[in-house]
Amino acid sequence: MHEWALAEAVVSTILKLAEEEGLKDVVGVKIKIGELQQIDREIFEFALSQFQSSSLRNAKFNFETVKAKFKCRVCSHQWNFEAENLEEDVSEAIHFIPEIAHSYMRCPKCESPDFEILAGRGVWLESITG
Amino acid sequence: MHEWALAEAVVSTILKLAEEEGLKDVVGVKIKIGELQQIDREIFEFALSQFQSSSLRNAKFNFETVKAKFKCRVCSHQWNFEAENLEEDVSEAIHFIPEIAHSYMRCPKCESPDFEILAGRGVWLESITG
Amino acid sequence: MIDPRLNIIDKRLAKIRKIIAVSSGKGGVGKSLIASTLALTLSRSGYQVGLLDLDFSSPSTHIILGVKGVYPREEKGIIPPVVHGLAYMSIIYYAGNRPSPLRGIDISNAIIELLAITQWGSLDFLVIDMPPGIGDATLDMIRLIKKIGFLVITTSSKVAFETVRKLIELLGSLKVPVIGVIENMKMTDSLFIRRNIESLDMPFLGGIEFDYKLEESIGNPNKLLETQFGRSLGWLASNRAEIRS
Amino acid sequence: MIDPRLNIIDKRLAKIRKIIAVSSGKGGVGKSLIASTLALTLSRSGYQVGLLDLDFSSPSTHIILGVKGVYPREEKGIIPPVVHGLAYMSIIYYAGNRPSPLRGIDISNAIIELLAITQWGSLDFLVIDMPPGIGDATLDMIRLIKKIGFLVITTSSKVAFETVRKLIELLGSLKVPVIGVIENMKMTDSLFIRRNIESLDMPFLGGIEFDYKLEESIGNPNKLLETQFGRSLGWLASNRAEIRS
Ligand SMILES: Nc1ncnc2c1ncn2[C@@H]1O[C@H](COP(=O)(O)OP(=O)(O)O)[C@@H](O)[C@H]1O
Ligand SMILES: Nc1ncnc2c1ncn2[C@@H]1O[C@H](COP(=O)(O)OP(=O)(O)O)[C@@H](O)[C@H]1O
Ligand SMILES: [Mg+2]
Ligand SMILES: [Mg+2]
Ligand SMILES: [Mg+2]
Ligand SMILES: [Mg+2]
Ligand code: NI
Ligand code: NI
Ligand SMILES: [Zn+2]
Ligand SMILES: [Zn+2]
Repeated sequence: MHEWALAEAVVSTILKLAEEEGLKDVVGVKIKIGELQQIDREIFEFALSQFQSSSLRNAKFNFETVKAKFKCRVCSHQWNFEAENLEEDVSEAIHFIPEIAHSYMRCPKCESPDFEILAGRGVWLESITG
Repeated sequence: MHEWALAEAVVSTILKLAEEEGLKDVVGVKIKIGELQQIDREIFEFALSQFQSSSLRNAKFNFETVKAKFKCRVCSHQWNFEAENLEEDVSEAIHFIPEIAHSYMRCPKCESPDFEILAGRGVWLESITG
Repeated sequence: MIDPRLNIIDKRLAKIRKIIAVSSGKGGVGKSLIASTLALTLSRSGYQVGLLDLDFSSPSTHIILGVKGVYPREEKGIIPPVVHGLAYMSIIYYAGNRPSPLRGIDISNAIIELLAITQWGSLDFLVIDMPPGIGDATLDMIRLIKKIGFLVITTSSKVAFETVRKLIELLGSLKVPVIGVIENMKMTDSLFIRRNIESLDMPFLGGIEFDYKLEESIGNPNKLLETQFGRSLGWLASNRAEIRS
Repeated sequence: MIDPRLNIIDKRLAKIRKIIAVSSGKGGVGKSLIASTLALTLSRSGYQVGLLDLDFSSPSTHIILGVKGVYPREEKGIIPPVVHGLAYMSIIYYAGNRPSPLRGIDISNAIIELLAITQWGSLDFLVIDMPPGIGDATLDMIRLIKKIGFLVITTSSKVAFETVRKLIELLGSLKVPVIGVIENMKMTDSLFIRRNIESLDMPFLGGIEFDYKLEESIGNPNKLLETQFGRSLGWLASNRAEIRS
């Protein structure tokens, strides 16, 4: 349910952007959701709908999930995120703070925890149209 | 003259890459030089020529200077580097360690030293051809 | 692509009257002890107080407070559990007692995430235990929390003071409020630090003596408040208007 | 785009017999004092010694050694000046006494630059004074210097030990050599640290007592070596094979 807090951040950002761009009515919103954080899409969409505002009345939300990818800074190996391999409490910790991955995951090739999260982190507002 | 140390790094990298790619004879080398570091091009090219190796006999070097650009993390303002505005010893310090810019430069809009060096840092090997 | 988290931080902190970053150019000067004990002392005086441990690389306040077996509640964000009267937030809820090998970029991202999702509610004070130095965490506090004030800790040593001087110089030049400077672990009556701080036009709040019995009280808040250290800090919190106002 | 600097670091360090990173999970445990004094002590025993201050946010070794008025020579790279017998390198040559508000990415870049352009020549020992914690500098040392060994410093405090335990656990799991652990600023005969280190299967090298006179010797290498602290460290350097071998 902390999806609610993220949804509130998204709505604030849309409203701020709409004002900056002089849009009275937002009709389209593109959002990217990083896989790493394992956002519950249903709760997230419901939360978004709860922060109604007149300028968002007609907005259609488009969601894209971005696969999580890692790159090792030691051996350059790249790999994908596999949620199934994680214990539930680890998965939950990463759900709240994705960087916690560094405490639990290692490069599958050289065992280093010194890796970059290349993609799939966080929630992003890609664009709005009016 | 610390250009020599950087040239040596470039040549080592070319030779390593040539070996990895199975190139016996390197004919073209593309190098990007960040403006921020104010590399003395003449010394740098001379130094490169001093690290001769049989596989580099016929190599033609192509240099491109990349303008230095900064972006403030506080107010998002972007600006370019202007070497003329710096005292000589500051300029020299940045010549050795570009990050030292954070001790001497501020965002021209909000005065913050918390800025990103977007471009124009360091020396990069872009590609080699054989 | 816009990071929406940055737009909600102000709102998450809106109902906090005063935010105190306990900071220093240097490690080991007593930031964590002072942040924890200051939070406890303010709470015992009847204020609503939160404590946020931002030293992700070497979190310490959970050891000082003896925090065990609590976890934030998830409800429209995360709600810090109440520990010894404090709304208490730390990375240890998520990292446990494992090492957190985080680079600056990760620290910055984790800080932003925590600030964006933590629901502190109404507080009189939020005390933040900062990591040492002028790195990502310090730059992010300056950048993201407009109403922050820095409580700067030094020891009596020249080595510590030199790093603190740099921090103060930076904060001053950016017009970030410095609540004041505390000289911790004093062993002599030397006025070296006090004079230097005053010559920088910064408020010197006072000294706290080296307390040989402090270590025995670590993990036990009641004992901590009863130590000479706890009483000195309590005195400063009651008598130095800069801290409360 | 390839960063050529990464390919020359091994060569720049090729003629150094032993590289010692003086490190800790925590600040203020005496890393800088120990790194400086260890370098001096080894140098006085006839070894060729370099000292590299990698705590860019709060460099301290120049204050401890009283370094003034020297600057590297530029010759096919940069050649560290010799200070009290040590090949000495620090960011202060470039930042002066100004604050260095560097994020992790900048620290990492600056470290790589220094390693790529510094010509140390032949040395028996390169002692590196590390910043606290497990951040960019520590991760870069592990990543970039294959032959590094960590000399880990803790105090007797539970708070310090907990952070040191995490550092040791990380180094152990990565098979990075730990030269040993020193317990600094001892005030009692407690065996708490020693037992814990030994139970982690790490070499405990010994304790150094809290020295009330140490502060007076800061800035003066000869005096520093004559203090009780200097003599204890000298004894460890002579008698603990792990340090020299
Ligand atoms: N006034 C004091 N007297 C005695 N010991 C102290 C005092 N203040 C702090 N300490 C001790 O100093 C060490 C460093 O304190 P800590 O709060 O962890 O510093 P920091 O957070 O700045 O790294 C701890 O072992 C702590 O118990
Ligand atoms: N054995 C000791 N006895 C007394 N004071 C010490 C001792 N070791 C270090 N100190 C003091 O402790 C403080 C922190 O030391 P420093 O070397 O700067 O730590 P670090 O580099 O780990 O942050 C300094 O003021 C130093 O003089
Ligand atoms: Mg990462
Ligand atoms: Mg930068
Ligand atoms: Mg601390
Ligand atoms: Mg130090
Ligand atoms: Ni959730
Ligand atoms: Ni040069
Ligand atoms: Zn790897
Ligand atoms: Zn700006």
